[in-house]
Amino acid sequence: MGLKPKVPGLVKGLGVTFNTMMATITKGSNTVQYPHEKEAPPLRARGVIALREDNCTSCMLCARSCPDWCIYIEGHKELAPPRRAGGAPRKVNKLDRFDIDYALCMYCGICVEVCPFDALFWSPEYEYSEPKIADLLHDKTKLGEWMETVPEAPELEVGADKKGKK
Amino acid sequence: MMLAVQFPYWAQSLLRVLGGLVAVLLPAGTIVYLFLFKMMSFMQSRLGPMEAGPYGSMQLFAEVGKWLQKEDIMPEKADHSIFKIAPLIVLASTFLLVAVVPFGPDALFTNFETGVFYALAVSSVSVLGILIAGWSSANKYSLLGGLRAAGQLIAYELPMVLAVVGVVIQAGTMNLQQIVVAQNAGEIFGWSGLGNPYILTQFIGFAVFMIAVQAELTQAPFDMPVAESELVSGYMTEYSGFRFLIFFIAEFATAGVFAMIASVLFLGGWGIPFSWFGWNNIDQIDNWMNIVGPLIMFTKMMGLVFLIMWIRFSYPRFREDQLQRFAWKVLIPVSLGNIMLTAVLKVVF
Amino acid sequence: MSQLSSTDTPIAALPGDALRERAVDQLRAELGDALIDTLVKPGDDVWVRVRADAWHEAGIALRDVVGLDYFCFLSAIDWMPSPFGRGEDDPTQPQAERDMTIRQGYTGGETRFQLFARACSTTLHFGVTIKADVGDDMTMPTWIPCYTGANWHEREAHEMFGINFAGHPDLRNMYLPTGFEGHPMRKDFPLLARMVKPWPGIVDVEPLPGEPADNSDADGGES
Amino acid sequence: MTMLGDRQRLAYIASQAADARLNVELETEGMTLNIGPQHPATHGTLRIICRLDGEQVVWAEPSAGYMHRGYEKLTEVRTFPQVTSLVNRIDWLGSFANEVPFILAAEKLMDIEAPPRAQHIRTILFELSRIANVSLFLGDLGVQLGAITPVFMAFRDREYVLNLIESATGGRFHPNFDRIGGLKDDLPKGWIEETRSVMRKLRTFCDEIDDLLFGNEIFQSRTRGIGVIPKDVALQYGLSGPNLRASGVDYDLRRDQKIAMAWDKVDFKVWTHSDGDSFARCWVRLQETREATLIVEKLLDTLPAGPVMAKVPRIIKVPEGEAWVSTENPLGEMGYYVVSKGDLGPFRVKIRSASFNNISIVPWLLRGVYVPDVITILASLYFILGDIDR
Repeated sequence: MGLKPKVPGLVKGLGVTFNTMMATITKGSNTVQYPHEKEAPPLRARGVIALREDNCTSCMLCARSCPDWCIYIEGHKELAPPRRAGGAPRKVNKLDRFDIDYALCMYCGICVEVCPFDALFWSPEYEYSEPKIADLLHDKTKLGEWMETVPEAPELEVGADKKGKK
Repeated sequence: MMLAVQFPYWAQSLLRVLGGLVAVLLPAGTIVYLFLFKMMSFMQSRLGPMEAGPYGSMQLFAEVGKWLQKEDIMPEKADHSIFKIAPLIVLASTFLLVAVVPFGPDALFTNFETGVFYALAVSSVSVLGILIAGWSSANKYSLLGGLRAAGQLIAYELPMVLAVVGVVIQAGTMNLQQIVVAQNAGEIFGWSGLGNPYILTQFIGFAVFMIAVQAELTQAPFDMPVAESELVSGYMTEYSGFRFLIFFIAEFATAGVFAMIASVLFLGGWGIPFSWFGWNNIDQIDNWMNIVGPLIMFTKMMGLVFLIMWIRFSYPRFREDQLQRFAWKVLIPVSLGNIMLTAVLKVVF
Repeated sequence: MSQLSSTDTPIAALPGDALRERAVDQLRAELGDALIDTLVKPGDDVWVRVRADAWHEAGIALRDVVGLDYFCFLSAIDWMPSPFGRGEDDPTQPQAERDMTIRQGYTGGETRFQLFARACSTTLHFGVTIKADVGDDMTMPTWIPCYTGANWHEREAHEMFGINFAGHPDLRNMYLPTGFEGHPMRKDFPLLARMVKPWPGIVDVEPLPGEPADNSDADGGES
Repeated sequence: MTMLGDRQRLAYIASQAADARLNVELETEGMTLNIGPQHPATHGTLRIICRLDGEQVVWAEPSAGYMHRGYEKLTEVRTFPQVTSLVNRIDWLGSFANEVPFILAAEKLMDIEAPPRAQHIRTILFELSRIANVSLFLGDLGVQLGAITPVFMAFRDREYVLNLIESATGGRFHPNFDRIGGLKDDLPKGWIEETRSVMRKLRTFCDEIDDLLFGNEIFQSRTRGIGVIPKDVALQYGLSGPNLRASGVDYDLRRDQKIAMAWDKVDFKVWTHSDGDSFARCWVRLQETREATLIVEKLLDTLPAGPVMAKVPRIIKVPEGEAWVSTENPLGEMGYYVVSKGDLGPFRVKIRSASFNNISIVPWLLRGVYVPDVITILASLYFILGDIDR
């Protein structure tokens, strides 16, 4: 303040744009040339849901807690060989169909949270747009493929009480 | 004079037409790429077009190709014939304007004795085009835009003329070529190292002229006729494809041509101070100035367009009534005072 | 920038229940027996219910006597339980029996529809939720003379619940197209998004052939 | 007239004055101008029907509903956890802030309280979403007034905030991070340091906007004295947030109510302005963004250790009752009146969104202004379409 002469706002405005221009020229821009270079989304990013089919027991919890009704599950019961020799054959639920309609999904993550058997995971992958809306229905094979892209959960910040779930 | 004499009349005319096209379209393209695509992007922390050609240099051609392919949509209730003519009138005013601009000692289209008068007269032709574009579109936003444009362009024509009068008084001529010579052959208090570019002696006139140019070009902060956030591009709302392209070219070509005229009037045009090479008048100038002159002119023009665009990308816009008030209550009295001062000083010195 | 101002007011005392009690007393004094029921939850909020014909006077009293200068919202509520539940019924089965008794919330009530509104005080930092039963004629006095901002809220309540506001200048539809039939926020108005397709959660795991279906959900595979 | 109170009378007189001013001018044939539903100034699909006399607005009426999604109805068919993912789509620019009051209302009904660490992180994310929301406003303001550069700066710096929100919650726009009883997860490692540096960047951004827009004489001449809302009228219409504070009402729900958030743990300034015009509204928002960055930093300093989730049953059934919780969201007072019948889902949720009230003043405010001022006023009122229509 004090003795500093008052710079008119009009001049200051010109200064801001000029400085930004100089910064862009010398330090590079803040944008990313998308198809050529990509920004890695954070580990927690909710990009696409991956399915570990072996863990799924077709318990229907995810389908029932989905607010958008976009998960379709069909399954049947099967007899599996007993775990110990001589035991009775076990009844297991076998998954026939597990579809997520990404055209309806609103990426709330409730299904991943309610899954009691660790069969659903979030992957930060985001490039799966389709020209046809029907192709956004991912079946269990495709959902299984996303498993490869699932990252480890990030470490937690200082002061966090428990280890992160999943 | 030396070059032109060797050609028959039709060839001269052809050369002039081609030269006019180059003189209008080349600066327009450069302005669009350099300032609209790149400078604006850099001011906004981004890179601008990068895909078409190296550093996006072919982007403009891609855009032109896109516009040419687009359907020529015309509103049903529009006045069709006038609707079609309007962009052409706007562009025509640009071409008429460039006709009097001198690019070198001999590189000029016409050597008009009343060049300044002519330039100021034809520059307001574009108002007609804009007004009828706004009216014939049969769109309320366009109508508002057209009316605003008419009001604004007429209001700013006046300070522009008055600002130029100072130059005319000082140079003692209305011939643009003579004004260039007068500046470069002139001297300031006996020192001729810089010639006498009128930006130094006529600074008030220059400032008023540039403000008026900004308003004539409907660039921010005077872009209410276009005002994309309130009038949705005003008089251009209903134009698409080819016709919009013409408006677009006209906008930036006019920016270039006005910058040329400003550089002729205030920055010494194509010339460099004559004392550097020991010239005294126009006949002594070497022939190579016919090649270098346009380049010098181009550089000066780019500098002025940079100023115009810099302001455009930094400022918000005025309101229509504030703009009118600014023209009538500030610019016109200031430029009148400038004329008086110039006349007095002219008599004194 | 000397003309720019800002405040550094110290944090005002947060409202105690005494303020809420006082508001109830003031309303009772003002409205008499038109004040049907009140509920003060300590440390939380205060609810009052007034007779429908005293709705307008209650608004004036809230504003001028209790000093609630800030209008928060006005809306209505349909106390009838939804006949459709959450839309998760199996369309192939006969419709499930639901308990359709109407139970009103805090401060009770007699009618299916209730109007409720809230106004706050920006200086005393507390608010009052006020309710009123909407009679069978579905007409209530407007609150615009008390709180101008009620205008749009009443329009919304009108189109969503079908409540008329006597004295409201224009009860046009706000969200719905003109001529829309029905009042979407009423509980008996079906939510089509939940009707057009069956709930994916209905399907159960197919049992082993020759075994009755069991309905335990999360029994898992490794039982 | 005797029925009308003082405030009402003031509003009435002001509108009459606007009428009188119009009547003395030359009578010309009017024109109806539809601003919107597709118009750059309405950032969304709001339509404002204006009767014009020349360029002066004689009568204006906003017509909302082009984006009505019926959230109040939709909440009735959803369970409490599902509603969270729904309500953060109301004001999509500051979505985390929408979840908080709903969760707080549910917690109030269930009589549980989130652990202190969860409350702290909630407050931090709340303020971050305020910054994300208002910084876009500051840029958008420039576009509305014809300056194209600020909006890019806003998008540039808002990106840092969104990245922060995403790395903590997993969602850039729709975090869905708030749970009844706490938060879904704790913060990832390194988040606090990053937040500090981003807050510094955001303050630089505020300075840039201050220089580029607020100090600009053209901007000031466009906004000062335009769209003046007197204090009493603002209260009558239920304006909230910066719109109310710009009219000189010192009311901020962060400070003025007891709520299970961490705002009472820090000291912050509530900015008000006495003018009530467009400039005041914009200026208050700018100061609030600055203040929010400071609040975030102070909260990070005092972040307690501990769990982020209270003990809640796995299947959430909310006991019967009614609760009202509102918070000071970026746009103003955002509240939920939750009625529960002891079921899995709410019985009725009344969503009190700020923009709905803020925009209801438009017919009163737009009388007698010029078309360019319509844009200025709409920009300075700052509404989000999802927040009007819900």
